[in-house]
Amino acid sequence: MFHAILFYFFSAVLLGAALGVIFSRNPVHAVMFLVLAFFQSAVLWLLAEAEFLAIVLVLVYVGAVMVLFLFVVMMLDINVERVTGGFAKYLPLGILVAGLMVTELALIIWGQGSGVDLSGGFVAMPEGYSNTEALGAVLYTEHVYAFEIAAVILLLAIVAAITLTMRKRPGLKQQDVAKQVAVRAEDRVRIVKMDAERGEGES
Amino acid sequence: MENIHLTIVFAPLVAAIVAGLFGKQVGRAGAHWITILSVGLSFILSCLVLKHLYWDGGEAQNYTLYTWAVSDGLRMEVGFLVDRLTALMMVVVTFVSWMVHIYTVGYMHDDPGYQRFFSYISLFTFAMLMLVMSNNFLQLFFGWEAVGLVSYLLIGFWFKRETAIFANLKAFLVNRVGDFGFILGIAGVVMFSGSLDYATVFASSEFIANQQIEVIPGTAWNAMTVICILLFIGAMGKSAQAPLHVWLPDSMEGPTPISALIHAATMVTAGIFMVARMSPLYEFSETALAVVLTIGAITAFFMGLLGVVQNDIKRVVAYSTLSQLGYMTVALGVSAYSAAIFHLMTHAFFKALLFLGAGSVIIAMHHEQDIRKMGGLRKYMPITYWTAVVGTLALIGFPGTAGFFSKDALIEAVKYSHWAETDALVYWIAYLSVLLGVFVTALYSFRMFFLVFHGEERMDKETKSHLHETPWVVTAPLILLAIPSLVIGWITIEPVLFGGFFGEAISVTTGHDVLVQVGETFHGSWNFIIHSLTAGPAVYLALAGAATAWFLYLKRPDIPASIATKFSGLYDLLDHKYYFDDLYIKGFAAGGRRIGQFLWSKGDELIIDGIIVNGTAKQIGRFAGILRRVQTGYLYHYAFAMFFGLTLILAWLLWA
Amino acid sequence: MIGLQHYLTVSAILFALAIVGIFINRRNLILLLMCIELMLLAVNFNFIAFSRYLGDETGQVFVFFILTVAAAEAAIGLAILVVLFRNRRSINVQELDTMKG
Amino acid sequence: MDLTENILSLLIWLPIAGGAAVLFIGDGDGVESRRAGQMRWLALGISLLTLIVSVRLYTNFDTTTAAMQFVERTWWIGALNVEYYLGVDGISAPLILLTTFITPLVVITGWDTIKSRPSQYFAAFLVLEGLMVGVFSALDAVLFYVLWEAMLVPMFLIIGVWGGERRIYATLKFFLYTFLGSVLMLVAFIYLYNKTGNFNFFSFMDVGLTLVEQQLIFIAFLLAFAVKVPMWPVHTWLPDAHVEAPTGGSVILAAIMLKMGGYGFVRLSLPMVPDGSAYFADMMIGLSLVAVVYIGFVALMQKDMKKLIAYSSIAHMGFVTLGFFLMWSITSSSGAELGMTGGMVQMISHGLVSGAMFLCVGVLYDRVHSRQIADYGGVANTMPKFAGFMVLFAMANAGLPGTSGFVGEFMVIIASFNANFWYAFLAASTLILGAAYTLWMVKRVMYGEVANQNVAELTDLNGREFIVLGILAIAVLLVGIWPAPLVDMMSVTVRELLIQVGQSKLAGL
Repeated sequence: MFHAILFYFFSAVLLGAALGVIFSRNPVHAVMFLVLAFFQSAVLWLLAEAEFLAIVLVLVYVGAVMVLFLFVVMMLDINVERVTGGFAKYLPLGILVAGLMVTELALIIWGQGSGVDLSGGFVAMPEGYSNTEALGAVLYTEHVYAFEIAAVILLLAIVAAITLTMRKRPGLKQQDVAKQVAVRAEDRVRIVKMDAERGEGES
Repeated sequence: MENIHLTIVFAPLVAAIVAGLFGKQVGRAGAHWITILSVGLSFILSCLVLKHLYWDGGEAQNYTLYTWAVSDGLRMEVGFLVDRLTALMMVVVTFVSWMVHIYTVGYMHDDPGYQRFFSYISLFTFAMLMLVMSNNFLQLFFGWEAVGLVSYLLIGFWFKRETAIFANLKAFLVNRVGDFGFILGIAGVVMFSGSLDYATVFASSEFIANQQIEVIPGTAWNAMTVICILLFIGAMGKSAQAPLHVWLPDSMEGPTPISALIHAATMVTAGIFMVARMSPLYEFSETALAVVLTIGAITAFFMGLLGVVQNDIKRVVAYSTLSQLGYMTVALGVSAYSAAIFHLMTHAFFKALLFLGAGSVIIAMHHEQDIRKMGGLRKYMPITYWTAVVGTLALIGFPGTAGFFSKDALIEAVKYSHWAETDALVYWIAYLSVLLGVFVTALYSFRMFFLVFHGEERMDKETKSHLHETPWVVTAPLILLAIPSLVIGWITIEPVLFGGFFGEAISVTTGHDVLVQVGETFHGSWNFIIHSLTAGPAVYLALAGAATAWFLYLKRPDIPASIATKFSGLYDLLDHKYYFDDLYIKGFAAGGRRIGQFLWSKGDELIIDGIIVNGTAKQIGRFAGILRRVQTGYLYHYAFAMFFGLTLILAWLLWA
Repeated sequence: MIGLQHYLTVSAILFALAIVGIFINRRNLILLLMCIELMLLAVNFNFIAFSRYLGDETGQVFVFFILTVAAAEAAIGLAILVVLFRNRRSINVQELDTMKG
Repeated sequence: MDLTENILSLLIWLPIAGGAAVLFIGDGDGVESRRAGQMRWLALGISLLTLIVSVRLYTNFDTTTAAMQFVERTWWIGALNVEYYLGVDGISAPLILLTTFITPLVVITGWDTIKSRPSQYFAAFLVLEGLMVGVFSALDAVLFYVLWEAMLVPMFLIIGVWGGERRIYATLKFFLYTFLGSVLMLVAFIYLYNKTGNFNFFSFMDVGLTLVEQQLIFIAFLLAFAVKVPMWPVHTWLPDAHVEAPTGGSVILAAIMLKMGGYGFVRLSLPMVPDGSAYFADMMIGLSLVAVVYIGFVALMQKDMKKLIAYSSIAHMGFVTLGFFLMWSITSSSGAELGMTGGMVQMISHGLVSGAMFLCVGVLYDRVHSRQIADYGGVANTMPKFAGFMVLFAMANAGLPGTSGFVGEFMVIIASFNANFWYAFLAASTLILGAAYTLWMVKRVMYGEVANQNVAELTDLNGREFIVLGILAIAVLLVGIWPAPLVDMMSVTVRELLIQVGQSKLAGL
């Protein structure tokens, strides 16, 4: 029962935070609401005994990604008023589509539409079960290849993000190592042969 | 012997390559020396070959040089067949070529393309020798086209002249029309005999003659007739028989030496040679012979007639060449192959002589070719004059000259031919044509002769003051050619026509053997002259023609003009060369271009590209143009579409 | 008893809210990115719920990967956004219609 | 490494690797830089090395067997039974030799005429060479298809990047045409795979098929190959592509890429679906003859030199397809092999002649920057050496005996006479038409008085151009004077192929 109360409470906060994300006029507020939503999710995942992912969500998402968002939002000088205009115009349509979708999903989840029984609870875990250990066991054995690829993707993201945002300012001196190494004497020094010039008055 | 053959053929080729590719290195003198020496070598060796085959009684040689390719059991080879027919042709070709080489030293003296010219004429000699020495159809076709190529190059030698490059294109294309038939004929030969080799093909000629081919579905034709007519179309192109004669007069745009060599003495006679060589095939097809005879007769008479109205000295000679080629073709048509070759040989000498004589006149006149602006040249150019006398007499067949023997024998052969019994119409067309042709020949020959060498001096003063005899390099060949033009007929008529000179090279079926009939009355050359003076009208017709020319052009020069105005219709017809050129240029050439333009703009550009290809693209474009409105470029529209789709999928999951 | 259905419902509502967010914040690129993060969160919810329901850790492994990719996506997305802002002085989506057909 | 064992792989991968190396070296600081010079020499070296390697292919080639030689076979995608399966016989070996022969010439041609991004240009040609050799030697359908399509990419870039003014239109047209055609070929491959369980060409040849299946597969193949050849009426991409392509691109396109279509017919269509081929043979002959005559007329009226030569290519390739499909019309015992061999020889010869013709136009274009016939006239006055070459190649184009152009035409005309008089009649009309359009162009471009200032300022061939044209001239004459080595290389294979095609596959059901 206590479990259920917790679940409903945190769910409510989560959805409230989500509402906050989408309706707040100030992007900074929106990010903060998003952080809240992630926290609530983490708690809900804890309730579902997925501790590892809950921690990862907080550490990685809130700790890194959300900070990044905040960073960008604060760094960019965005005209809030101009950006958030036309708020109400699309609200009915959005609510309509969302409502339709929720209805449909609810029909699937709570009805028998999908033909699969979804009403059961979660499998109880045996004593001494460690979510982290179990995840690690599959991650480093069965899915190790995908795991490596995920690492590469992250590397790629780093490289991509850096190259995208790096810019060469005109007028800034830069060093080209390849050119420095490949340089040859004749490119540097040009020996010119010419007759000696005579100054005025000389003969 | 094989090495000698190889030397004969390839010495001119080597010389041509040296003079052509290394013209700058060897210089002008180098170019003419190497070509003259090599062609001279060929000539001497050719004489040796002839001697070996005739006087020493050597066997005809037939061997393969190398295998060009083998496919499907068809051996395509390059090889030589050297029998007396070939040897005679070799001697004629190399001799005339040699003379022309020497003559060229003088004629082309100031031309910047000196080395190139020598290279070409040596190359021509090579090609012509390949043609006559071939032992198979493949090599024959090679030589056939190669001489055409060199002719193309030489007619267009002065490639800056618009008329020259028009003439060479025309010559090549008209020749190609002939070759079109020729290659089909060769294909027919291969189809029925399975071989390209002369010997094998001739051996199966009886088999071919019994085969049928359905050219038009439903009607079976005799295979031999089809093959022979197709091959003869090739000969018509090369030997300028009507209606494929149009290129030859225009080819006079080339330098005069090559007019003598290619367009009078050698290349144009390739068709005659070919038919003679193929006599074992032609003998099996009466129809083909009838076609040959008719075409030859028409050419002999009507082309001669055109010579009467021409004013360009070279064109007059060119039309006379056409007419004489017609005579040879007539001889082929009556199965008197030896007579055709005999006339070919004598004609080669005297026509080359006439052309070179004309060239000599042209040099003296500073490249003026209009005979209306000449006259009285006799006293300025004695050597040219006297050689021209010889040439003209030989051409009209004055008793005793080379032309007399060959032409008279030819006319006799027509007279006694088997066509009198088998097809009277063809017979009379041929016989009348050759007889009237004699008169016409004499008329235009002497017209030209008188207008050039006699009568009033019509050239301008400037030219007149420079008139003098041409240098020895020009006159020496004239003299050297005049000698055989006089005597060669006297010496050779007996062995060549009646003495079985050609042996097995020419085969005639018994019923066709008209020369045997002619030979029954032949008792030595002297007798032959007497015989024709008493028996035939030919000599008198020739004399009448000469007399008419004297009367019209020396005695009463006013008459021709009034005739021209009186019979203006006829004159126009002749002046426009029976409108053949107009038909070809306006009809075929322009028509072909119009077809091309139509197919291109309507077929390719409009239908295929416009409607089908780009039309499809345009339709897709139009459709996409409608669809693109959906792509607004706004992210949220796409997002909306996505979610809308998602909703639909969910709905489908739910209710389907 | 809190079970699968509850979690799925929460995630469905979360997802729908994210959709609404995309609709109404259709001018602000940053908010769009955030809404996408919300959606991914909803997806992760589903994975975890099903993983627990079926007692199979593979679902959670998937979440792990989704988090990885989402982090990468956020990093690159934000980088693009920065470049975009630098070049255009705006992140207004309505002005970004170069993809218009 | 034993060279003869892996010679085909070497011929494929050496130029591709070389292309990568050339790309890696790059242009340095521009066309004139030392680095660009090194890059050029490397490109030339690679292409020559490939040529030298391919000489071994010729010297070690066994002309007495129709079996595949120099076979290399290993798994590629095991799950789908796809193999890396290479081998050559008398049909493909001459084409490979042609490829390795033409590529160095193209490299030399582009030496200093390509001003922008030369390294990429040379790399594209080297890669293309490897891919083309691959297509000619692949014996696995997937390998064949992959290389076949990959080939489009460098050519697409060559036309699209270094082409003329309307290059985008031309390159897209080229790409779409050829791609559209070949996709259906893939469908046919997959169908055959479902029948046989692997992609081996030989199992495709052995599997029994009903007539309807064969007809459909034939049509699928036809679209792929007819576009490449190109046959009327899917030929209109060719003039555009040629006109816009840079000289080297035109040469490769005409000399080798068109041969892919002809090669496809003999390698795939005929032996895999013999009954289908027989069913459509009359149509193929009809289309070939239309190509010869119709295109001959169209070529007559072209105002653009490259377009004219492109059209003449179509007409000449008509002889190839004519020769291939004559066999069912020939009732007598001989002629079929002659036609097939003639078609093959014509492919080689056309590679040399049309390549040379395009090079000639390229020589003029580099100087005057115009391809219009009307912009020239009297070129022979200022460029005598060039005029000699041009006339020679024009004559070869018109099928003069003694040049390579004659050999194939002669064989095909003779074979077609065996089939039907009118086939031969129409085919032989090329003697007139070919001479007409080629020599008319020569007349207008080369002869006459110097037409304008541009022509007056022309300089004759430089050393590089002279070498390239000279080598091609020698090749053209050599094949024309002594085609026996070429024909011998093919004959056994062609005979075997005819036996194979003669056997109906319907019985195998």
